[in-house]
Amino acid sequence: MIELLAKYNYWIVIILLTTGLYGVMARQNLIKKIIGLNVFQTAVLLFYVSMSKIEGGTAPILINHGHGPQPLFDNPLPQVLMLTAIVVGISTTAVALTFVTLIHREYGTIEEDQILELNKHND
Amino acid sequence: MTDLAIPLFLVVCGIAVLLVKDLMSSIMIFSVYSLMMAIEWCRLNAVDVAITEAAVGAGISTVLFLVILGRTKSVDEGKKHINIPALLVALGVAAVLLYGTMDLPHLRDPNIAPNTHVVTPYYLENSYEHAGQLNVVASILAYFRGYDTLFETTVVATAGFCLILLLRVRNKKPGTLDSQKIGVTANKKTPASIGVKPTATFPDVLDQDKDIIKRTVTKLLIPFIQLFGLYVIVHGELGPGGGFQGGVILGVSIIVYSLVFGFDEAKKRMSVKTKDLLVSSGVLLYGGIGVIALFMGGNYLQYGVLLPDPQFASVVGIMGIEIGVGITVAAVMMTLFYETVRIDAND
Amino acid sequence: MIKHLPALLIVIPLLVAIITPIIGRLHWVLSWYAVTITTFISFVISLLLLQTVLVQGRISYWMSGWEPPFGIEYAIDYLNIYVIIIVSFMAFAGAVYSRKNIDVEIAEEKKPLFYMIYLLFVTGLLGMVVTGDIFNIYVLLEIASLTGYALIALGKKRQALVGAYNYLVMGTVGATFFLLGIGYLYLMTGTLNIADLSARLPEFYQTKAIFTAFTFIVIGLSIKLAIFPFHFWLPNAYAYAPSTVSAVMAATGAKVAAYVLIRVMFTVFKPEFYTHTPFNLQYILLILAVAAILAGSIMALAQTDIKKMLAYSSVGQIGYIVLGISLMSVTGMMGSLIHLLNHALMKGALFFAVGAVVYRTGLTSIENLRGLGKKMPWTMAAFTIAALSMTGVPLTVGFVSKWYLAVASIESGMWWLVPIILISSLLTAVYFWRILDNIWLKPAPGDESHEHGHDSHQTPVKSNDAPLSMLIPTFTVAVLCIVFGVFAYAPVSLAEKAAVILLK
Amino acid sequence: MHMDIRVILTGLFLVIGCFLFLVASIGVIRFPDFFTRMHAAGKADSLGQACIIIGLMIYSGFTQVSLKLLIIMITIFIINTTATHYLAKAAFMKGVKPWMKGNKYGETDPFAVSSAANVVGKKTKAKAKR
Repeated sequence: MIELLAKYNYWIVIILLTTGLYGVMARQNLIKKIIGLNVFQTAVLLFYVSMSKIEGGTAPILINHGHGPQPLFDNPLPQVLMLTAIVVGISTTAVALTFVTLIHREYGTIEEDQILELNKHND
Repeated sequence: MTDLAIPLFLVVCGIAVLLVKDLMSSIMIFSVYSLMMAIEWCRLNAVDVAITEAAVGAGISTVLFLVILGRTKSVDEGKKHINIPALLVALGVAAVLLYGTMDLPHLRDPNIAPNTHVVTPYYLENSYEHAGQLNVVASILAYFRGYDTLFETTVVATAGFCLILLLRVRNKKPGTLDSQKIGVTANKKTPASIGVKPTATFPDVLDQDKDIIKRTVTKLLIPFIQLFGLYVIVHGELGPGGGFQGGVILGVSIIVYSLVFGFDEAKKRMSVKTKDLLVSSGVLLYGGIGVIALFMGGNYLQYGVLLPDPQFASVVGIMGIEIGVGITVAAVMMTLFYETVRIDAND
Repeated sequence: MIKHLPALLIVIPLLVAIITPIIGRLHWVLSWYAVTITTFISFVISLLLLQTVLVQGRISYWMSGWEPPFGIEYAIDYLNIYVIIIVSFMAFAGAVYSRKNIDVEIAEEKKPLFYMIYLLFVTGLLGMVVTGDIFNIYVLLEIASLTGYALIALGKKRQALVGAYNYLVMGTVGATFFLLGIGYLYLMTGTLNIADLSARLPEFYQTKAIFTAFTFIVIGLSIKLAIFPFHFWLPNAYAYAPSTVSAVMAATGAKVAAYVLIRVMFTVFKPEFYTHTPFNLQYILLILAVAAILAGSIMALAQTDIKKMLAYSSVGQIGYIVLGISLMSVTGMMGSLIHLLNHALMKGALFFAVGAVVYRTGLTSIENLRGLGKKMPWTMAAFTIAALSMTGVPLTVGFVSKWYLAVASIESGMWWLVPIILISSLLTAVYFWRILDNIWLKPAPGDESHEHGHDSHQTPVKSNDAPLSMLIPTFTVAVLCIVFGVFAYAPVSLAEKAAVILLK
Repeated sequence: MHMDIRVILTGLFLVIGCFLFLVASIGVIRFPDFFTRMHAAGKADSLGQACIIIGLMIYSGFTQVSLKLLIIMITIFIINTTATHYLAKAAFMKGVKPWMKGNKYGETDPFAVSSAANVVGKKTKAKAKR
C-alpha cells in the first residue's frame, strides 16, 4: 500500500493525460479541443515538476551568498525545462485560437462536424 | 495527506472541464484548473514555474479564450455522446503509462538518478561562482542552458508574428470584403440547410462608458503593476522571477489599460508600430549579446568573456538577456490581445 | 571563425529572420533578398562543415562554453551533415522559387512576414538536425511546427485553415508525447545530452520505464513523420498550403523528423536494445512501413487534385524510409538515407512544377493539365523527369534507393519485401502515367482540335511558360535527380559512412 | 507549539476568515439570483481575506514578510471590490432583473449556470406555457 501511495503523483498525471487526450479526440467544438490540448500539456508539466521535489528539500535558491553549507535543494533542472514548455504551450494555444477565429469567419461555425459537411458541399 | 488534496482537486477540475456542456463554464473551470496547478507547483517548491503558470496559464490564456469565445458566439456544444474509439485510444495510452510507472523511482526520493548523476550537483555548486546567481533556476535558464531560452523567446516572438501575419488586416479599403484582404476566399452565406446562421460582428463593448470608478482605480493601480513587473524581471538572480514572468506582468498592465480606457487611448501610449519593433528588439538583444560573446573570443552566449571579471560579466550578461526576454514577452502578450480583439475595429 | 561555424549556421538565419519584418517595411523585395542570401550562406556553411566533418569525423561545439553534459552541445557527424545539406539546399531553392510564386498566393502587405516565418521554419529545421541535446530538439521541433502551421494557413482556399488546425492539434499531441518520453529518460538517467544518454542507458535496457519512454518518443515522432496510422493531417496540410510552402515542407519537413527518429533509434538507443524489448519492434515498424507504402500509393491513385495526389504519394515514400530503418542492417540504413535525399529532390521538383502550373492557370485538378506539354514545355519536362525517378526508372535517383532497399531486404532474408517494392513502383507508375498522358498526349481543351465530344470549356490557358525565377529552381532540382542517379557515388559514400557509424 | 498570545490571536483571526469564506460560498450556492450571489461573494473577497492576512501578519511579527502581506491585503481590497462593482454594473446593463418575491429560483437570471437552472427552468417554463 505504501508502495502505491508513494507514487500518487504519477496516477494524477496519468488520469489528467487520459482526460486531456480523450477531450482532444472526442470533442466536436474546436475551442473545447484546445482546452483538452492544454489539459494534456499541463499534465506533462506536472509530471516533470513532481520529478524535481525531494523529501525535505527547499527551493533551489542559495543562502548567504553561496558560501558555507547549503540546505538540501530540490532538483532545478526540470523546473527550467518546464518554463520552456509553458511558454511553448501558450504560443501554440494563441496560434490555435487564431485559426478558430479565421475558421469561424470563413465557415460561420466552429463545430467540426458542420465544417466537414460544408467542405463536402463544395469539394 | 494534505499533499493529496490539491492533486485530487486538479483531477476533478480536469474531468469537469471536458464534461461540462457550456463553453463559458468550461473556460472558467480551466482557469481555476491552471491556478490550482500553479498552487500545486508552489507546494512542490517550483516557485519560478508557479509564477509563470499563474501569469500565463491562468491569466493570458483565459483572456484569450474569452475574447475568442466572444468573437465566435458559440455558447453551447452540439450533441453529447461518448466517442468509443477515442476512449479506447486514451485508455491504451493510459495502459502504456501505467506499465511504465511500475519501476519508476518513488517520488521525493533524494537518491534517484537526476539528483545523484553529475549534472545537477554541478549546477548547484557552480551557480554562484560562475554565473553569480543565487537563484539556481535562473542561472541554468540563462547561462548553462541559455541557448534553450534563446529559442524559447523565439517561439514567443513567432507566436506574436504569426498572429500579426494571419489576423492583421490593412485598414478597410472601401468595397473589398474583409476576408479577401487576408488572401482567403470567403463565402459568408453558409447554406441554411445546415442550420448555421452567420453571426453579427463582435459587439463593440470596447467603447467604454465614462465609468469614474473603473478609471480612477486603474489609474491608481497600473503604475504599481508595472513597477512590480520590472522588479520581477530584475529580481531574477536573487529570488524567483525572471524575464518571462516580469514580461507577462508588464504586458498585462497595458492590456488592462486598453480594456478600461479603450483602444485609441491605449494606442497613444503604445502605438502598434513600436509594439512590433519591441517584439523583434527583445530577441535581437538576446541574440546580439551572444554574438558579442563570439567577437570577444568565447563560444556563442558565453557571457564570461564579455568583461575581464568573469563572474561580474556573467551577471551583466544574464541581466541583459533577462531584459531582452522581458521586452519580447511583454510586446507579444500585447500583440496577442490587440490582434485577436481588433479584427473588426478599424486599424 | 571556422570554429564557430556550427553556431553560425543557426544564429545567422535566426537573427536575419527577426530583422526581416523591419527591413520589409521599406519594400518587400528587400526581405526576399535577405532570406535568399541567408539561405545561401547556410548552404555554403553546410558545405564547409561537410569538409571539416570529412576530415575530423565528428565536430563538437559547446554552447555558452560549458562542456557537454552540463551545457548544450552541437554534435555533427556524417548523419547530421548529410541531412543539413539537403535541408539548406532545398530551403535555398524554395526561397528563390518563392519570389514570383507568392505574388499569386499572398496579399501584398503580408509578404515580409511570410518571409520571416519561412526563414524561422528553416532555422527550426536546421537547429533540430544540428543539436546534440535531446530537449533542444523538442524546443526547435516546436519552432519548426509552429511556423509550419502558420505557413499552411496562408493557403488561398478556406480548407487550408482546417488543414492547419488539424495539423496543429495532431502535431502538438505528438510533440507532447516526445516531451513525455524525454521526461522518462531524464528520470531514469539524469542527463539530457545525447552522447551521455547513450552511454548511461544500456544498464536500464530491461526496465519497463525505458521501454515506455521509447514507445512515446517513437509515437510522437511518427505523428510528426506522418507514418501510416498517423498520416491523417498530411494530405490536407500539403494540398491546400501555398505551393512554395508545400514544396519545401514535403522536401524537408518529413526528412528532419525521419532524421530525429533515426538518431533516437540508433544513437540514443543502441541496436542491442531491440533484443531486450518485450515484443519485436522490428516487425511492427516493418508492417507499418509496408502498410504506408501500399496505402499511400493506392490512395494517391484515387485523387483528382494533383497536390493531394502528391501528398498521398509522400505518405507512401515515407513508408520506404521507415522500411529502410526497420531492416536494421547497414544496407537497409543506407537505402533509407539515400531515399531521404531522393524523396527531397523528387517531391521538391514535383511540387515546384505544380506551383508553376498554379501560377499560370490557377487550377490544380488533373483534368486541367491537359495539353500543358505544349504550353509549358520546360516545367512539364521537369515534372516528367521527377515523375520517372519517382517510379524508379534506372539512371534516375529513385532507382538507386529502391535498389539498395531491395538488396537489404534480400540480405536480411525478407525476400517477400521485394515484390511489395515492385508493386508499389508499378502503382506509382500508373498514377503518374495518367498525368503524363494528360500533359503530353491529350490536346489542350481550348484548341480547335478535331476531337469531338463534350469538352468542358476551360478558361483558355495562357500560352507561355513559368517565369524564369520559378523555372531555374524547378529545373535544377529535376536535373539533380538525374545527376545523383548517374553519379551516385557522392551521396552513397556519405550515407555508407553514416550507416556504418550508426549500426556498428 | 506553546500557546502564547500571538498564536491564539492568529488562530482566532484565521478561524474568522475561514468562517467568512464558508458563509460566502454557501451564499453563492443558495441565493436565487445574480445580484444576491454577487453580494455574498463580495463578503469573502473583502473581509474574509483581510482577517486571514491580518492573522498571518500577527503570526510573522514585525518583519519584511508582514510588510509584503500588508501590500497584498491592500491590493486585494482595491482590485476585488472594483471587480465586484464592475461585474454587477455589466450584469445590470445586460438586463438581469433582480429577484422579486414571487418568481422561482434563477428565473430572472439568463446567465444562471446552465445545468442547475435548466432543470428548474424547464418546470417553470412548462407552467408558464400553459
